[in-house]
Amino acid sequence: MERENWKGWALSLSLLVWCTAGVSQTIEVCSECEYKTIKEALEVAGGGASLLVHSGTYREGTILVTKSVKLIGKGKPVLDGEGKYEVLKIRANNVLVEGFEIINSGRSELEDIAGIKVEDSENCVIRNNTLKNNFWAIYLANVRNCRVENNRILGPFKVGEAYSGNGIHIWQAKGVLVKDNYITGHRDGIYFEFVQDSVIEGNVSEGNWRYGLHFMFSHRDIYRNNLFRKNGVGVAVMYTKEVVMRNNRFELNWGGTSYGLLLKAINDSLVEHNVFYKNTAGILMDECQRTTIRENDFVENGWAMRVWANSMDNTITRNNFLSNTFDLSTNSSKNPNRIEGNYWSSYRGYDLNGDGVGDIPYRPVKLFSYIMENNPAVSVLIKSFFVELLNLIEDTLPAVVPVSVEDRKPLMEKVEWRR
Amino acid sequence: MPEFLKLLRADLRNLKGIKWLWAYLLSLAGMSFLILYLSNDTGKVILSLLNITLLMVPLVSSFFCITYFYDSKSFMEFLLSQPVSRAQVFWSKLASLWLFMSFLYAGGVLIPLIKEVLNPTLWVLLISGVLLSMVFISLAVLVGTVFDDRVKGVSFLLGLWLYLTVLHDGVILAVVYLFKDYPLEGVVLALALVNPVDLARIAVVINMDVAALMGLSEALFREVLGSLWGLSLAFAFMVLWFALPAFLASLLFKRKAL
Amino acid sequence: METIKVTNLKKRFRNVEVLKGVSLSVRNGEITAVLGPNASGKTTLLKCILGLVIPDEGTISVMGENTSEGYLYRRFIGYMPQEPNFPPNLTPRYLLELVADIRGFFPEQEVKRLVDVFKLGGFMDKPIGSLSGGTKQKVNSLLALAFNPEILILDEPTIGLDPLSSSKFKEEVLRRKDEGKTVLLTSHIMGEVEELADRVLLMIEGSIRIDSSVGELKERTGEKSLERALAKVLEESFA
Amino acid sequence: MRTLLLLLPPLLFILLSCEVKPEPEPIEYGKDSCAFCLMIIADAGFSAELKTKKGKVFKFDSIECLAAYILSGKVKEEEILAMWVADFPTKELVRVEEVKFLVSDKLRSPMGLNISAFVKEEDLKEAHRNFGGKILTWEDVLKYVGERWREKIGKAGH
Repeated sequence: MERENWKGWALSLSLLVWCTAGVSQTIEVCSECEYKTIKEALEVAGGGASLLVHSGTYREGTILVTKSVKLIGKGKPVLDGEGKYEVLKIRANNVLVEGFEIINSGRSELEDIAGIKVEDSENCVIRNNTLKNNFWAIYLANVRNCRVENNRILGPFKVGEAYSGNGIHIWQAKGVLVKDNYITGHRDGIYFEFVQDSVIEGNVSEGNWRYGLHFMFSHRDIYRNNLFRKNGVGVAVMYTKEVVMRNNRFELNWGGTSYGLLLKAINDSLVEHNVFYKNTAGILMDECQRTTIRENDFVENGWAMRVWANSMDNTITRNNFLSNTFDLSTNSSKNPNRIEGNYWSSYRGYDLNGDGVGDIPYRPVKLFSYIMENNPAVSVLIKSFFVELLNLIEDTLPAVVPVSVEDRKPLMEKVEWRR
Repeated sequence: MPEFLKLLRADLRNLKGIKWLWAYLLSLAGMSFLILYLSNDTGKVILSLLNITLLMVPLVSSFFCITYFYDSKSFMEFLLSQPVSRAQVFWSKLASLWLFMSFLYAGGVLIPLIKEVLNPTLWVLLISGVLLSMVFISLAVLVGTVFDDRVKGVSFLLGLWLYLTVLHDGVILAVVYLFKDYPLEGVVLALALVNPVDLARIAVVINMDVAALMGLSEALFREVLGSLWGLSLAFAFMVLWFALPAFLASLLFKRKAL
Repeated sequence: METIKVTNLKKRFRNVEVLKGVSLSVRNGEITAVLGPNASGKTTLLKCILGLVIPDEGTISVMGENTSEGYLYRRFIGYMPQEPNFPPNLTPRYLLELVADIRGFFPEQEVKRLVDVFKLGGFMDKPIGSLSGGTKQKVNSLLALAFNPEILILDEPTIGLDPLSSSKFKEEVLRRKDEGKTVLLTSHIMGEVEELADRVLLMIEGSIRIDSSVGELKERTGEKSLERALAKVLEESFA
Repeated sequence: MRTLLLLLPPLLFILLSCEVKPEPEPIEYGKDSCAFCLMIIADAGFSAELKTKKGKVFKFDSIECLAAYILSGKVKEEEILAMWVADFPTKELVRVEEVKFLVSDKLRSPMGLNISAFVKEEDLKEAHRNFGGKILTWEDVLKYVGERWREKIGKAGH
């Protein structure tokens, strides 16, 4: 993927910034030091200075950073917002925040109060911090080339519309790297809105009460090697084009309205080498176009995929559908997508010529799941004897079923793909 | 009511001697063993057992009981020539059937699954199956009380059984299809609540993973089916389903010419 | 003394009036036979007395107790149904014990005697389902007689019995009569009625046409046999 | 029993034909999802709801989603019984006829068109003073969403 080149750019750029700024002053902050508070130290710091903050608890209200400084915690100093303040507010380029424990930000219905907020900045680095019990944890607005790395973010665990914001919230950004973070207990684990040319990599987002990852209007991004589990609803990727989703694991997003991955109005994207395990729906596709879903494993989901007929010209191929209650459901008797060459564990066909492809097509859409997609109320009939009878009729007389979605080349063996 | 207990004991003793009732227990147990042999996943085993329960229990309970009820009419006559009340004779007959059929069902399901005895879903299945047995016994006795003609009674019961186990769900499907522009959650829920077979199924299903497939966007389902409330509601309606026909039958029996 | 008194008894099944205001009284120490063609209402009459059929109108008292007010009056009655259909898996002994339990006493001597009379010794512990029709009828007799009830109600009692048992049974019934008990029976066998009955009630279409003692009837018609006497009365009344 | 079954169809008819009340059904935040964008509705300050004459309820996470839903033709104008939007200060659902709207980038809605609604004139004025932006009527909102979301609405109309 050529698009990944930008990451090299960002890296070299930030290294450059590092080298030029590194030579200047270092200010120590601690209870016995000359500077007892970070605010005092910031007063005197020049551009490019390093503030070494030693362990201890600092209650300084909102610490506003308007200079290009490095804030480095030694021995995990605690910055406490006392439930009233935004803890760290950064409005400068080239700022580093590392090694802090940031706790108890304020809460508000009108403002997005965060543990660390970065606004209108470039080249920020936020890494190796622990954030606990903040309203919003890390909040980046209107930034470029920032990195959020290896932070541990534990939200307030309160369910309710006003009492938890997002873990890592990024709005209006380019060239961001979100890597190896652990996020739990927030509304959305990671939230991207209008974020472009960015990478989300190696994160674990679990137990957030809405989405593990929420992604809107964010084009040309990549997310890979992440684990999203047990989030309220799952992962939502919406109104976006040219996204690459690779090597992620979506699991145990199980509940009435849950799904592993919602693809809403996604164009020209790629979903590859992911594992969807025990989600109510592995993937829910609505209004998607020219997107390829290949070489993914769908294991023991309620529905492996729900593909609505307003999704067109997508390709679903070489996936493994293993022991899902329903493999595929759709809300129209025709489905204008290419579904071909997948392995379906419930396929009962044969392969007489031995070319690895089943000789009769597989129909992954059951009549009942089709009716249910259009009239959710019939879901009370799940496992009903009447429905089993319907399935039996469908298996023996496929011609009576109006749903014409089929995989004409079902594979006889599981697809072996590697990351 | 010591007379009631004496009569109950006699009835149970007689039921105990009916060989093909034991075959019912054995076939339930056999199928449970077979399912257990084919799959290790307890969830799947319970779902398969649910299907068997929904098919076998209403069929066996209702048809055995109506036959038994007709067969024992002349013995009830004899008993009623003794100094016992009609209520005692009626309720002891019904209670003996309730007890014995429930025992057979529970035994048939529990013996092979004895290792899973602490699994709450198994208990939901057991209770549902037992309640379903009781419902169809009550219905059979009611039909047997209403119709003196055996052929009429059995054919009416056959129709009822067919309707409740199969056709009713078709009606729900048709209703949803016909009225799709209306908010149907309430209606569908009400329609499901009036059928004991649906109640038994829903009681088990809402305790299993597949329940998530029921929720979808329906707030009402989420509220009603997604909680202990739903289970209690289902069980409460099943209790009504066996208590009301039984009560109605007892009223009819009281004035009936034997 | 009147042991059974029936006043103006009416019963209707759907649109058929089965009993059209029947009144009668049965005295102790007497054997009364209720006669009549099929569907004349005689079984319904017996069932009303037993409480198996609830009359629409009229009152019945048994040993002075109104039958609509309870069921305990049935302790006075021993009933022998026409076709006994006992639970096939119970034994005669178990049934006997059940009835004894209900009635509150077990007449050991009498049972022993009757078992000998009817030669039931070998069958008492066998499931009823395995017994022959005749044996079942003997068990039926045993159950009706053993508790020495004040009133015996017998519906075609000898129909399934072999000649020997039949005669033994009749002996038993006559013995009860001598002891001052009341017997009410139906039968199609006129010889039997003649042999046993002191009084006959002839029912036709839900009403009692004749209520008189056997001797009186014969005297009035000048016939020697009951059968002929009855025939003559009927002819007269229909003429 | 038979009479009971015969009772069912009329019962059903009564259930269906009983009058639909012009009252909004409460939104369960964090559980209900938006009928247009499918997002889980989380922010009570921006939610909206629509009820058809037949009693079907559709809930939305933002006012723009309600507008887009109507513009996409998924529900016909004549089928609509009532529409509600959240009054931004009180978060209560009020009839769309009773409010004025503010579009301000400082009041960011879940779907990015940043439309909020106000019942009281003074609340609206205060918000306008604090956050800036444009004041719109419902007709303006429909036009605004129609222009900004032409592509989305077109696709949803399929």
